[in-house]
Amino acid sequence: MYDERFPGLRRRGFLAATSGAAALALVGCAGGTDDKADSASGTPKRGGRLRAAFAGGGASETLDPHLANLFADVARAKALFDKLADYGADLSAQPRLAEKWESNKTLDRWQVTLRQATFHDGKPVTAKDVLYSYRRIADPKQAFRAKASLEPVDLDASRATGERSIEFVLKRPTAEFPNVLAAFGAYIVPENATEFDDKPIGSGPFRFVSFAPGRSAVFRRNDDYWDGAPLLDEIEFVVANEESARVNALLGGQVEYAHELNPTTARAHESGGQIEIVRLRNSAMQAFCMKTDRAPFDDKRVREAFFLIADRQELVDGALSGAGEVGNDLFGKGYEYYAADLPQREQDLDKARALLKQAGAEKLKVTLDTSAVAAGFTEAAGIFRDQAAKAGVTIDVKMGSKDSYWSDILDNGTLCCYRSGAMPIEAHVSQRLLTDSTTNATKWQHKDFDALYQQAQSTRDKTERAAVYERMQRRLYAEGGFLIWGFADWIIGTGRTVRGVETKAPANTLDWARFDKVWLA
Amino acid sequence: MKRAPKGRGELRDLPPWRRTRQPAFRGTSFVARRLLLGAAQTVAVVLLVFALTEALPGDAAVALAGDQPDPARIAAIREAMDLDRPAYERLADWATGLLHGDFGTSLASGRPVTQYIADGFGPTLVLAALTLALLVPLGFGLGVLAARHEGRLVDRLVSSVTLAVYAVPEFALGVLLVTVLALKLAWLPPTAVGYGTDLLGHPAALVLPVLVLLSRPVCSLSRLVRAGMVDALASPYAAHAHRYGVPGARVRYAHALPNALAPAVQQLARTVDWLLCGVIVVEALFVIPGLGTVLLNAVAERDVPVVQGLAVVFGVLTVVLNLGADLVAHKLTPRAGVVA
Amino acid sequence: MTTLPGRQRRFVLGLAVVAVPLVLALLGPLFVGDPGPRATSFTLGGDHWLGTDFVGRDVWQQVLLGGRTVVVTALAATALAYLVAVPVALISALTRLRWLEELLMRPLDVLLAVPSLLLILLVASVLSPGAAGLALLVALVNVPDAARIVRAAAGEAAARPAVEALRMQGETWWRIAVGYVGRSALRTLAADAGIRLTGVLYLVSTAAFLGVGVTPDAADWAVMVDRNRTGLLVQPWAVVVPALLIVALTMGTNLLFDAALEKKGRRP
Amino acid sequence: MSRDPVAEIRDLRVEIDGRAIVDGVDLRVLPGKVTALVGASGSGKTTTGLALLGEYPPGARVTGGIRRTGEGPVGYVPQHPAAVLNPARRVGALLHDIARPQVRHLPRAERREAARQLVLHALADAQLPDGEPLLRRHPHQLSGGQQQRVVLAQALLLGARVIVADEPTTGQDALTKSRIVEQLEQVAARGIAVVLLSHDLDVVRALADEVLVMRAGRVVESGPVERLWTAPRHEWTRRLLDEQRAAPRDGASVDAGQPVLEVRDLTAVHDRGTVVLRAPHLTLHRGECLAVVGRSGSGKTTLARCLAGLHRDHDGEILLDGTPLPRSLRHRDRSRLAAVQYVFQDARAAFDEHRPVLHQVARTAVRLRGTGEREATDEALATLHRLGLAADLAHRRPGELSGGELQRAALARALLARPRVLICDEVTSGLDTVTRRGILDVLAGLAGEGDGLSLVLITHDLDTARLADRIAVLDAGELVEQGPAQRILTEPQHPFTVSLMRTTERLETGTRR
Repeated sequence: MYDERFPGLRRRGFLAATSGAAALALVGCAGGTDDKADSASGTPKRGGRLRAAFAGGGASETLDPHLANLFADVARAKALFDKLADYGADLSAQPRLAEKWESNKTLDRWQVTLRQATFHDGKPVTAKDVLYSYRRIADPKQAFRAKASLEPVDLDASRATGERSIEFVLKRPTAEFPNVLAAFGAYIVPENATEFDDKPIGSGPFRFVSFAPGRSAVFRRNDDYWDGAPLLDEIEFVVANEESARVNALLGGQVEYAHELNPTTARAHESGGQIEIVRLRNSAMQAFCMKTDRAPFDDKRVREAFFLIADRQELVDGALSGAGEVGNDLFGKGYEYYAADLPQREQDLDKARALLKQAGAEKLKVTLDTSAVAAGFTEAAGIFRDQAAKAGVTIDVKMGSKDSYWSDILDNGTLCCYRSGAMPIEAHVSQRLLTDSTTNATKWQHKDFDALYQQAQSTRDKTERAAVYERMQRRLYAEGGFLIWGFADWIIGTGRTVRGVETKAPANTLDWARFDKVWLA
Repeated sequence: MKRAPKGRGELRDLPPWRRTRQPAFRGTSFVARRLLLGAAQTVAVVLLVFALTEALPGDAAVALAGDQPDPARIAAIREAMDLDRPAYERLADWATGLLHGDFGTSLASGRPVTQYIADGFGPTLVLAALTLALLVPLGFGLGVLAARHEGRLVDRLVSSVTLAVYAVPEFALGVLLVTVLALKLAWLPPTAVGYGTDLLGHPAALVLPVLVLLSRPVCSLSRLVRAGMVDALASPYAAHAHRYGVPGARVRYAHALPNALAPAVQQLARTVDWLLCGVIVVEALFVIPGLGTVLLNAVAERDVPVVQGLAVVFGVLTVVLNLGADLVAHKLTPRAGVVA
Repeated sequence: MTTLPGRQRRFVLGLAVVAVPLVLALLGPLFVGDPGPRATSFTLGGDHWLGTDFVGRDVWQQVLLGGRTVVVTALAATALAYLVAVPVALISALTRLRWLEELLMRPLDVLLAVPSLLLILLVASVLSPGAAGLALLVALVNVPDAARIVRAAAGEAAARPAVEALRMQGETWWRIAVGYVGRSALRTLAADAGIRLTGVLYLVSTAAFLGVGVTPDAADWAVMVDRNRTGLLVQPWAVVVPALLIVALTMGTNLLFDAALEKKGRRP
Repeated sequence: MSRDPVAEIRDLRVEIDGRAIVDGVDLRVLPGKVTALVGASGSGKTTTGLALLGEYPPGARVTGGIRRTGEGPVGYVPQHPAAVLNPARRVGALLHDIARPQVRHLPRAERREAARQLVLHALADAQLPDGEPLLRRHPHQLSGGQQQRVVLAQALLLGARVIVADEPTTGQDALTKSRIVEQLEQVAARGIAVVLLSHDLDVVRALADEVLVMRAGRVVESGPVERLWTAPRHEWTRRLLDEQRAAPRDGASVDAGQPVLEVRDLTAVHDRGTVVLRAPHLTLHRGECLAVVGRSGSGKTTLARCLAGLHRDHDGEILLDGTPLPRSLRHRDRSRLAAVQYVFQDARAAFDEHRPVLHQVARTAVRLRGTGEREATDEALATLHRLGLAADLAHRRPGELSGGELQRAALARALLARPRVLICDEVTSGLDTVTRRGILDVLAGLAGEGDGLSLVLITHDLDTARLADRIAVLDAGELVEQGPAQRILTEPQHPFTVSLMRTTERLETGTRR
C-alpha cells in the first residue's frame, strides 16, 4: 500500500512468517486451476512469453531455493523447484511431489511416497534427493529459513525405504506433519547440489535460462513437467521495487503481471479496462500486538478494553484503503480450523472505559511501536491512536527503523503493529503462541495452552482435532494478545491478455505466483 | 550597441575573480594539496559512512531475518557473517584488503563487492554521462539565451521556468512526466523494466530518466551561467571586443562565456552530489539497476562492506570531479586563487 | 535600461505568489475546525471539497494544518545553516591565522564530499529525528556550501582597505566583522538565501519522501505530496494542492529576493 | 599632411535624466595631430571622447552630430587598460579576432600565419617588439605598462585612424609617463589622430597640438597648446594652468631633537619570503614632512604599511619616541594606534559604503580618544570644515562624494586621532590637477600643526614631494638616497634619482618640440 519508498529502504515485502507469512495469498484451492481470474474465458492457448514484475532483493538475490526470503525469491523458486506438498486456498497441505502420506497410529512416523517426476537433467526425483534437501536445510551450520519448520523431524533417524518412498521419524506426534512438507522454502533439490546461481536444476515447471541478480531471471517451459507442461513458452521475472514502477510498466505494456499493488492503484484501474486487477482475499493478517507479560497488558481486562476500542471498519477503510475485511482477533479467516462461529467484535467505547476503570487503568498512556516496514502500519497506528483517545487512552506512536523492526518489537515495548502472511493456523500457534515459540511477540506463555496444542497434534481424528483448535481460539478470542483488526487483500495486476491467474490463493499458497497454468490470449 | 565604459563596468574594474586574497596558486602544489585533501575527504567519508552504518539499529543478520526474528537464527547468521567480531576489527580488515585493491565480499550474498560495483556502474554511468552531456549544452545554452535577452520576455520566461522546475523534487516530476508522456500519450516507455544493463540498446527508455535527472541541475546551472554572462556581457572587455568589430556571437561565446564558466564549472562538479541523489530516485522510479539501487539495498540489508565500497567510489568520484572542476576553473580564471 | 515598473510588477507578483502559501501556513491552523470522523481514503466530493487523503482525512483541513511544519522547518533549517556558516565564514575571512582558517574551512570541505542525501538518510535512520532534528540535519548539510559562498563574499570585503581603515580607528573585531564585512556580504547572502531556501524545501520534501523526520501521517505539505501520491489518479487534489503550494512558496521567495536585490543593486 | 579632419563633432549635447553632461561641444580631430581634452573629472572629457567611438552612457539622449570622414575605425585606450583585457583569455585571443577579418581574402591555409604576422607587427608598433611569448600570457601576468601597450596594439591592429586615450598617465611616475608620451608621439607620427583625455597638464603640454579646456560639459576655451599656455583667455584655463606650486617648506617648525619615528634595519618580506624592502635607517622628526619617492613596486607602500602596523612580516625596529612599536596594529594600544595614522591611496575603497561619512570620521575620536559621541561628531564636523568639506556633504554616504572630497574626509578621519605621525599613501594620485592641488595645500598646512604633527608622504610624484622637508628615494626595495628636499631636488646623487629628476623636468618643460 503506501510503502513505496525506495527499494531498499522499505522492507520489500518480506515473506513473512515462517512459513510464508508474507502477506499475500493467492490460494488456488487445492492445486486446482479451475477458478480463474476473470473467467478463464476461452480455451487455454500455448505459447508466448510472460514478464512478471516483483519487488526484489537487489544484487544480493540468489536462486538457492532454500535461501528464498522475498516474494520474488519464492516465485522464482516455485517455477524451478517443487516441494513435497504445498498449501491450498484454505492453507491445508496438498500433495505435490509427494503422491501420498500416511502416519502410524501415534502420529510420530510418516511414510511418504513420491510421484514419478524428473529433474530438468532427466534424472528422477528420488528419496535420496528429498533427504539431501531436508538435511541441507537443517544443517546446524547454516541458517536456512525452513530449518525451524523441519525441527519436528528427526532426520538422522529418517530414511529412504525405497527409490520413491521415505520414512520420516518425528521427535513427537505431529498430526499436521504435511504442513512441514509444505513449509516455506522446503524445496527439493537434486542430491549434492550446492550451487544454484549458475545453472540450477530443479523439478519445477520451468527450466533455467538466465539470471541477473536484482534484474531479471528468464526461464523456459519444462515440457516434461509431471503436472503437465506449462502453457507459456517462457517466463521472465523482472525486479521493480517501486510500486509505481510496477504499475507503470504494466500500464506501458512492459510487463504482463505486476505483483503487490496498492489498493488505490487497484481502485484507479479496476474499472479502467487497461489492466486487470486480481484481489487475493484474506491474505495478510493485520494486528496490534499486546505483550501479555507486562503492564498494562498483563491484565486481561485491559486487553479486552483494547479489543473494544478498535473500530475495525475505520481501520480497514483508512489503513487498507478499504481493500480488506475486518478481523475478529483470530488468525486465519477462511482457513482450515478457523473458528468462524464466534461473534464479530464491534467497537464499544463505554464498555472499554468501564473495563479500564475496573483494571485501574484510567488515563492510560501507552507507546505504540510502528514503522514503515509494511503497508498500512503507520496509517493504522495513527487511526488507532485517535480511536483510543476517545476511550481516554493516550497512545504515543513511535516510529522505528524499517530494517530491524521485527527484531526490535519481539521483546521490547508493550504494543506494536503486526502483520502476518498466510500460514496454517497450526503454524501460527506453534511459532507465536507457545511457551517455547521463537517469535512469541505477544509473550503468550501458558502451560495449559501448550498442552492443548500438544493434544491437537496427537489427535488423529480431524473433527476432534478441529474441536481442540476451537477451544484454543476461544481462549485467544477472549484474552489473547493479538488485536487482529483486519485481513488485507493482496492485489495483483495483469495485462488484458493474461488468463489463468488464480484468484483464490492467499500469498504463500500453491496457486499464488504460479505460472504453469497461466496463458496469454 | 551603445555602451560607454562609464556604465556598470568601470566602477567594478576589479573583476569578481580577483577578489580572494589568496596568492595566485602555483600549479603543482595546488594539485598536490587538492589530492591530499581529496584523500582525506575520501577517508573521512568512509569512516563517517562506516560509523553511521554501524550505528544503524540492527545489523545484517537482523535485516536478513526480517519478520522472522528467531533469536537463534539471528545468532547463527551473525556468526556465519563474522558479525560477532568487534566493529573496528572488521573495519581494519576491510581497510587492509582495500590497500590490496580488495573491496571485500558482501555479507548478504558472499559475492565480491567489486562485482556489485561493476554491475551497478554501467547503468549509472550511462545515466550520468548522458545527463552531463545534455546538461552542459542545455544549461549553458539557456543561460546564455537568458543573458542575451536580459530583462526581456525570453529572459523572464527562462528564469521563471527554471525557477519553477528547480522547486519540484525529482520524484514528483518523475511521476508527472511518466503519467503524461508515457501513460497518457504513450510516446515513451514508462520504465526500463527488463532492459537490465543494456540501456543503450533501448534509447527510448532513457529519455524520461535523463529528463528527470536533468531537470534540477539544468535550472541551477543555467541560472548561474545567466548571472555570469550578464556580468561578463556588461563588462568593459566585452564592450571593447564589440567596439573592435568582433561579431556578437564570438563576443558572447569566445570572450564573455569563459568568464561565466568558472563558477558554472564548479557548480557542475557539485552537481555530482545531486546526480547521485537524483539517480537514487530515478533508478527506483524507472527500474534501472544502478549504483543508487545497490546502495539503498545495501543500507537496508546492513551490508556494510558494500556500503563502504560504494562510499569509497562516491568519495573518490566526488573528489576527482571537484579537483577537475577546480583545475578547469583555474584555467579559466587564472588569477583566482582557487581555495585548495 | 530602466525597467522599474517591470521590476515593481515582479516584486508584487512575487509577494502575491508567496503570500498564498505563507498565509495558509501561518494562519491556516487557526481555521481548522473539528477533524470529524474519518472517511474512506481517497474519495472525492461529499463533505470534503478537496476530497479525502490516504487515511481518509479531509484534505482541506490537512492543507490548512500542513504548511506550518514545512515553512517552519525550511526557514529554521536555512536560518540555522547561516547561523553556523556566517560566523565560520567571517572568522576565517578575517583571521590572519592560516591554521584557524584551515581548521574552520577544511572540515566543511570534507563534509562537502559526502553525498547529502546519503548523509541525511544514514543519520536519520540512526537517530530518527523529529522535525527539529530534520531541520538540524538539513541545516548541517547546507553549512559547507553556505560557508564557502559567504566566505568568498566576506573575503572580498575583508580584503578591502576599509577593513584596515577600521582597524586603524581601533574598531573592535565585532564591529568590523558584523558591521562592515558581514554587512558587505549581505547581498550575496540574500541572493544565496533565496536559492538555498528552495534547496532546503527540496531536501525537506525529499526527506519526507524517504520517510525521514516527520511522522508518516503528519499534516505536512511535503508529506502529503508523497503519501497521497498513490492516489494521484483517483484523487489528484491531495497531491496537487500541497505540491502547488510548495512550488508557489519557493518560486515566490525567489522572485521576491530577485526583485528586491535587483532594486538594491541598481543603485549607483 | 592633410588638414581635413578624420572625425568631427558638432554641437554635441548628451543628456542623462534631463541633465546635460556634455553641451555644445565642437571638436575636429586632425590626422597626425594630438588633440587634448583637458578638465577636471566630471567635466565631460570622457563622454566627449567616447562619442567619437559612437558610444554613450546608458539612457543618454544625444543631439548633435559626429562625422567620421576617415575610413578606419576609432581605437580606444582606457584609463585602466586591465579593464578591457579579458581576464579569462590569453592576450592573443582578441588580437587574433581583430586580425581575422583582415586576412579573410587569403587562402584558408595562409590565414593563420598571416594573422599572426599582423598581430606581431602591431605589437611591435606598440613598442612590444618581442610579442610572441606575450600572446600566450593572461592579462594579469603583464605589467601595467605592457597592458597599456597591448591595448594600444589592438587599436593599431584595427587600423584605427583615430585613437582616444583616456587618462593614460594618471597615477604613473615620471619615468613611465615619459615613456607613454613617447609612445603616443609615435602613434601620432604614423598619421593617426590622437585624442588625449587628461588632467595631467605636463603631459598635455608635452604632447598636444590642439587643446580644448572643458568645464561642466562645455568647452570653455580651445586653441593651439602654445597659445593656450602663454595666453589663456578664460578664467578657468588660467586657474587650471596656474603654475604656482606649493613652495618648499622652510623647515621652521622642524624640531631637531629626538626623532618622533625611527626605523632601524627594516627588512620587509612578502608572503613567500621575498624581500621587498630594505631600509637600514630612516628618521622622522617632530613637525617634519618626509616624502618617500619611488616608482610603483619600489616598496614605498610596504614601508608605509610597516610603519602603520599593517604589514607584519618584517624584521628590524620601528621606534616611536624611542620605544619600539609592536609590529601589528593589533598589538598597539589605543595611544600608539592613534599616534601613527595612515591615509589610504584609494579613499573610496577605504570607506564603508553603507554609513555616512561623518559617522565614520567621528568614530576615530570615539574609539581612539574616548570622546563622547556628540563631541566626536562636532569635532569631526569642524575638522571636515577645516579641510574644506561642507556639513551637508559630510552627512552623505561615500558613494555620493567625489574622490577629492573623500580624500579630505579620509584625512579628517585620521586627524581625529590627533596623531603624531600621519602617513599619506599616494593620496593625490588619480585626482585631477585642481583637486590635487587642493589636497596638497591641505597637507602643506597640516605639518607641524597641533603638537607638531609629522607627515610621511608616499608618492611617485616629485611635484608632491616638493612639499616635504626631506625626501627619501626608494628603488626596487632599496633606500637609495635620503636628505633635505632642497638638496635631493637640486643635486640628486644616486643615478636613479638623477634620471627621475631629469625625466620630470623634461616633461614639465615640454621638450617635445
